[in-house]
Amino acid sequence: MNAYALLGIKLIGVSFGSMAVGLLFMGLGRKVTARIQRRMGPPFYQSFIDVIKCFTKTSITHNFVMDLGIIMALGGLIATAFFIPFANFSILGSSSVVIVLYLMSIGYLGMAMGVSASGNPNATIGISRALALMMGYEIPFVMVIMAMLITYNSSDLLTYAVAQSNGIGSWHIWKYPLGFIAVEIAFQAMVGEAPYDHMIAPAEIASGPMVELSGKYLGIGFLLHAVQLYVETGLIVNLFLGGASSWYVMLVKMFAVYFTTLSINAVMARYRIEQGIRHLWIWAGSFGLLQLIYTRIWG
Amino acid sequence: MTSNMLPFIVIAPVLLGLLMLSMPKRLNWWIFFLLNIVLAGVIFTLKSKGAMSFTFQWTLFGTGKVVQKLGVTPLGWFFLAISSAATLLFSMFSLDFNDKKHSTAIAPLWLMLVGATNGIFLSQDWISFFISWELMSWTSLFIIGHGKTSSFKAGIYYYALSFFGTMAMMAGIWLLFHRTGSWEISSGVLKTAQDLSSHRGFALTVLSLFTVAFLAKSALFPFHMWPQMAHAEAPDDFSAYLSGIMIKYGVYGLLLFIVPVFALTPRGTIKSISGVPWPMYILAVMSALTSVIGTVMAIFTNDMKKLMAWSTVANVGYIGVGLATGTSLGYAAAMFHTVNHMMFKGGIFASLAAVKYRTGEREMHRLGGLAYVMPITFFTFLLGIIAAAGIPPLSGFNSKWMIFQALFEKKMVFVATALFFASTGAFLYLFRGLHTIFLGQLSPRFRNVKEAPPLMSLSMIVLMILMLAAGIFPGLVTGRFNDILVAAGLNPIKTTLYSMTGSTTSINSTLVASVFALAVGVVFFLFVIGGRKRRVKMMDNYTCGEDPLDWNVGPDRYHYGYDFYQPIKGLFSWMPLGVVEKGYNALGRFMERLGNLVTSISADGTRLGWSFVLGVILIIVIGVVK
Amino acid sequence: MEMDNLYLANLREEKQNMWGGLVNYFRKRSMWMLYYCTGCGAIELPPTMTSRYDMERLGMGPMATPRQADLLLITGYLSVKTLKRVIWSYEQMQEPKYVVGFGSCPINGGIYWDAYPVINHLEAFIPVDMSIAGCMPRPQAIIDAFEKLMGEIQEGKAIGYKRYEKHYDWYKKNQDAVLGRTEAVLKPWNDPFASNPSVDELMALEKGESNV
Amino acid sequence: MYLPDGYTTLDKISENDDYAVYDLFFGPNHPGMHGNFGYVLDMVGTEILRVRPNAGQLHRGFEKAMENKLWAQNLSLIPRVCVPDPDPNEVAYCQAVEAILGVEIPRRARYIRSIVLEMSRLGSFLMGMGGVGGALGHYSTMYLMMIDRDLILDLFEALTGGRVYHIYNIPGGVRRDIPDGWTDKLLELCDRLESKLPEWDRLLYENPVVQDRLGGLGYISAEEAMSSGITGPSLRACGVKADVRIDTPYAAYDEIEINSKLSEGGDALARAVQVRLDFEEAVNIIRRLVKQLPDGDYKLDLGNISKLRVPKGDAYSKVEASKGEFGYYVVSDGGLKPYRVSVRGPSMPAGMYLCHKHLRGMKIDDVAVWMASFAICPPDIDR
Amino acid sequence: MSDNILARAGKMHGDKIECREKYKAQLEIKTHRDYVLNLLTWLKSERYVHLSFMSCIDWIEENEFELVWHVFSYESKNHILVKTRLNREKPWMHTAINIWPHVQPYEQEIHEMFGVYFPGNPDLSGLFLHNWLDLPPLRKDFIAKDYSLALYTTDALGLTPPFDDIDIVEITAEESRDGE
Repeated sequence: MNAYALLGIKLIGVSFGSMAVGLLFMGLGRKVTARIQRRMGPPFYQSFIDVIKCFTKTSITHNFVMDLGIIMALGGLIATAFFIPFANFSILGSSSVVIVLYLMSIGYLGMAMGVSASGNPNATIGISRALALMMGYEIPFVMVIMAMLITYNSSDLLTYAVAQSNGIGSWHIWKYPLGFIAVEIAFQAMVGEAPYDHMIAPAEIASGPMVELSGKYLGIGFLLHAVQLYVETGLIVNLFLGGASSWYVMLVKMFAVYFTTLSINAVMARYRIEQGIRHLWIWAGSFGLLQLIYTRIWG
Repeated sequence: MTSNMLPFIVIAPVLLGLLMLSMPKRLNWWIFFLLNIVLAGVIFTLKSKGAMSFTFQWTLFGTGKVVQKLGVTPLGWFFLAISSAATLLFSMFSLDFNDKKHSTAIAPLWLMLVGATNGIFLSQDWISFFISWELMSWTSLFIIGHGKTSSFKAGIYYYALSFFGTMAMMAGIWLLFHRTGSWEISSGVLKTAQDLSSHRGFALTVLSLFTVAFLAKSALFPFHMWPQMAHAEAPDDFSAYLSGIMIKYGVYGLLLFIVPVFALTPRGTIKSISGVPWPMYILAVMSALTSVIGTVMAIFTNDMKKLMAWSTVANVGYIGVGLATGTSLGYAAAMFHTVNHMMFKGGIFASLAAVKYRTGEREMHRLGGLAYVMPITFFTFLLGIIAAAGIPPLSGFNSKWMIFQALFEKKMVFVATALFFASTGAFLYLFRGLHTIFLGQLSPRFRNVKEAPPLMSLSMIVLMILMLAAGIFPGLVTGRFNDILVAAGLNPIKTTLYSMTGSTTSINSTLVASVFALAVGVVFFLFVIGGRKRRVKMMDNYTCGEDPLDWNVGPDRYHYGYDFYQPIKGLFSWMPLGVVEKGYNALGRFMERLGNLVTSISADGTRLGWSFVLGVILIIVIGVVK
Repeated sequence: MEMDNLYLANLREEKQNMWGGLVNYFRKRSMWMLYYCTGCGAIELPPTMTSRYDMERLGMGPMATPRQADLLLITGYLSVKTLKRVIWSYEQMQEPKYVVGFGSCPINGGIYWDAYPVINHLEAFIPVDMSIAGCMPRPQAIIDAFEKLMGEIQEGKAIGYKRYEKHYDWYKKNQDAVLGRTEAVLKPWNDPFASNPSVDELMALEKGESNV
Repeated sequence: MYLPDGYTTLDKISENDDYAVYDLFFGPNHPGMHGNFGYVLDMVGTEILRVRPNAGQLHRGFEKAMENKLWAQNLSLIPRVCVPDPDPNEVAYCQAVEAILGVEIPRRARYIRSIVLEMSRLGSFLMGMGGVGGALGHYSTMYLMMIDRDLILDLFEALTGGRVYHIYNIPGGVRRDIPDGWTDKLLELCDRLESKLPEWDRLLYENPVVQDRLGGLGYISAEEAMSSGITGPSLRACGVKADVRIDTPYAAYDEIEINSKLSEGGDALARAVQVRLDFEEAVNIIRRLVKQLPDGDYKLDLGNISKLRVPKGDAYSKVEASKGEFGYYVVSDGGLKPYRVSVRGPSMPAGMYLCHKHLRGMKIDDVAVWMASFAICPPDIDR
Repeated sequence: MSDNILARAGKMHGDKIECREKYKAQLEIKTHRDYVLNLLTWLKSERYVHLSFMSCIDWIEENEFELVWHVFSYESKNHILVKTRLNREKPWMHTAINIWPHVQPYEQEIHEMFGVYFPGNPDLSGLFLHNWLDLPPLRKDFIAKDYSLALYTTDALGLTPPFDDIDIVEITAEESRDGE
């Protein structure tokens, strides 16, 4: 029983840790974007201030589904974060990539449910866009993962990370170059940065799902994005960038992934949603498919 | 109890059903419910009685002695058990559902259908199997076309396809009989497996004839068109049965005949692709295609029952893929998904029936916001879609995970990609259903709608518990598979109450569920310590500062439900989705015309007309085989 | 009428709360303004927000909907039509919320003091926490005002929302006086064409009049 | 409700099924809305079925207020009609007054007016181009262009004392002469702006995403544009060589070469590119104006301008503003105050009429971009 | 006047119109209300395709409204002011919506601001004003200052706040701040 309690405490630590890492990235990211736009930008800890402020505000709810959805959303993503190996260490002992992919969906479902229960069509359009976009990026992503899966005959992220731990030459970037391109394009859509920021799209649907979130709901929304960043950058690092042997290397690699995304975001406009999905299918999809075919036949 | 129970559970419902045709309608449903309790009781005791069989002999003109045999195999019992349990739940649901309208004789027919179903799962010989199969087709035809013109059209459409399958099956049975000289299923399996190396052409002919029959029943490609007609037009409570149980007959057939044949065939006898015999690979591709088509069609469907019918098609695709891998993991996954699909689709159709019962609407965009007035229905639907989308703490994930593991084992990555596409797409259409029916703005028309009646709610709650249980403790279901696998000549799978082991990794579903619960607990803590919250009215919403009433915008005009995924519609325009449908429409029209012709010949109407057509074709087939 | 001073009451209350100062720090360092250009003063907001004056270094940023925003900027004059929307938005904002008036128009009507569609006293309709002089206020002035507002938040002085809550009746009465009029202010107008006559009817009518 | 011709499948859906239609509010409190304006969109799916424009939130009763103020007092009101581009208002009003007075202003004053007008145009174009970027979610362009707009405002401040509202043009000329060294700074700024153009091209106009988004959006043919009151860059983007500066020369434009290039196509991309081309040409025009700037008086002595009496008469004066033709129709009854001032803003035809035609069937994605591409400026609709 | 439009107009429309050249490239044609649409149609056929806008003037002493259509030709570069006078008591005018569809919002505005009625215009609902019950505001007999003082000032609103922690700048109707 004692072991379980210890594990529980560790997991609570991981959940707050993942939020903190994500918020730090968001703050640094805002700073980076600001520098690209030739301005000072907020302090790097700004996201923490924002989130804490959100929790001190009063908030509104439209019904119980909104509460349920928003809790389920962050809960699902934090649960996903438990399965991401951090610095070649998986706290639960297993980190199947299939679980990660599917468990992440519960976060999205919770978010979708919570915000569409608010009854605002803007939020619903945002969600329908997000889900439609999911069709665009999930398929290339899965194809690349499948290429790795048949190479290693394992779906454990830790296996991939350990397999790349022999220096920079053993990174999967070199082994699956096409796949890396596909995943990078898909990643841009996964974190919802331009040209795939359809879900938020302030000028079109006034920030989409966030439209009715206030106070602590908005705070949880921010944390959701933070944990999402943690999970998704962690996924990329474990898949392609050789995992990490220590926590700071891991953080640096994770931020490097996010940094690339932000730099593209800062100089890109937004596609129309159908253009975005078509673009994802044509580019990310074809690279992913080529990688899969290559690995299946010659890999 | 003895083996005489076997004919009882087949014949008693049929006879009672015939008897009930002249009884009061309200009483019918109670008899239906009570008999289902009895049947379920009997069936669950069968297991402990060990192997038993009941034999009945007679002489068929020109072919000699016929041995009809009913018996309990592990596979048959498994299907019998889940179908009887589900039927019991659905019949409880129907008790309340049918309290308002007593228009047609659905209960007696349904009871006969239950008998036929039991017959299919108990048959050990092709004659019994075929008779049960025919009885099932006929009764379900009349339930689907329950008196309304549009429904009857759907019924004809459904029967046309069934009929096509039945013809193929009959031909297959005759060929098999010709070859083996016996009506027994097990000998047919053995013989066909041997023939695959010696008389390959003959064996493949037999296999493909049976496959056509089973595919047609299970709505796999290219027979994926009928559920959207039949499920949508059938009585709302019957749709659950149709989707939960009836669509699985084909799966049962595949498990009964096709999969064992290939399991018994030594490796290397026939050429294989990706480690799978090529006919099975084709089956896998067709199943994956079914999944994709079902998903894409579901995404753009506006009618909630049609949407779920397409979803059923997509899920049967999953099951088909699982079967086609031919591994014990795939076999188990297919069965597991069959069970899960029965539960979650039963739950979804039950909640839709409850919605229809309370509101009378079928077009999704005319609804909205029902979660706030029908919470139990909403939660059933929610858990149903979580399971259907394959999201972890619920049962759907476990079976989907097993299917993927089976695919990874065989390195069938392209099929797996197609399934992933279907899985992501499932998320789209399921969420659409959730939003459009249950979330968003509650129309003033439905402000006074109440929760579903108690028995309906009760059966939905039971379904919810089952889904959760199978999700958190997969071993409850997977533990039952090893008998069946061994009986079918496959290796047992590794599974405990909490975890499953696949080809690439193992998964502890209980752990996943508990860490999810822990994470939700953490978030709940954050939620509680956050600032005060206030509940506002639904129309107190961000409207860019406008007062919606200034612009005559009420809740009905502030709910986005119609054409939900319209932006991505254009992306699928290249898919020739309409072609198959057109072909079937032509076939349907042809059958209808044929039916009309026969009807005009025999004044007694459709039933006689159909039997006439059937008789004619039977004679033709017999003649050909001879 | 009993007068009360919410400032003093609030200060007393804040002194008792040990977390008050900390909470106020987070509130002042993260003010999100509502993306709502109510008037011409909004033209100086883009420079304030963007690279040259960079409001974001103070932790401020635009937010799309009133649910998320803390700060409502009344950028200049307020027509009656906008007033209705501003009040709607203000009531949708979550507490604590602050209002900043730009220029002289929200204070006393400014250059539009005698214009028929423009109100003169914003303070009568919603509480204003800070006003910025000038038409229009320069970005430096805006940022200066924001920093002053931050000071007031830290000291617990920016309590307009509490005033609005407490004296809602009074604000509501003023709002109704302007927005919910049922009678003409000066002279009611009787539209001679209220029945929407067609051209033929009008012609016939005129012909009849000329004949008479 | 006003509906232009044309019956679409969306109409069919909405007629068969009332519940298929829902409403979205686009503005006034909306990040995609440029200013305080609104459209109420009746939607089917994500396509727009019908538009209900919601104007008047910026209505200040200018035309009434001007009747109650002296001729000179009105100078402080008129720049506020169009906030991003104030100077064309001043010039148009002053020209109308001068026309009724029948006076000819000094040549230097005309040149200074032209310089001010072109600078105002540059500032407004920067805001417009940034607005297109902002509507597309491409905020970096907006952020970067706003820096340069601010530099223009600095020069305005040096010249007139005001950043946004300059109140610089008065009947009879301009308020004060150009300070020493100001023109050099102006030329420096011109060089800077020109050197920035390649960067903006790369960021915005050559960006494949932007091209995909703008191409084909909101197409309008030359004939239709002319007969529905579209003016300025939007009309030139249809390939019509229409420019008030050339057609009805005012200020110093009859003495200055204007080589405006036309971008053809008539869609949003063409309009955006046209603004970019006009921007480049405006920089060149400023250089030519500064080069040819004559000496002399900067204003006509009209006596005490606050006691100005304008004889009975009426005149229409128009100016090429950044968004199109800005016109003032001024009527005087010979008194100390105008009898009637009527303002023609360039945004009304697009914002109030073309929206019905163009937004129908458009996706919600494109509304903000469409507005930005027509440079719809609500203050001059509402006045 | 490159296209000699005034001469041709005189020839074409005879005594129905009264035209003169006001300024360089700015002409004026006055006509009767019922003839305006004919004239506008003719002008459009003469390539005067651009309708800048239309405005209205309240000549209260003459008890008339004057409507002005501003028409421009991209070919001859002439700007023509087409004017007509309406009776102030029952002012109505044929809509020009069939000639220039974008005249619709202008007519809507004039209807709101002056009360001129345009039969045939499909939408004459209020465009700019909120809950307006008074005289149309741009009529000369509507005094904007009186309206503002009667509705928006401190004493009109009864502005004695029930709290003393802020000051409201008081403006009363007695305080004259007239521009003269």
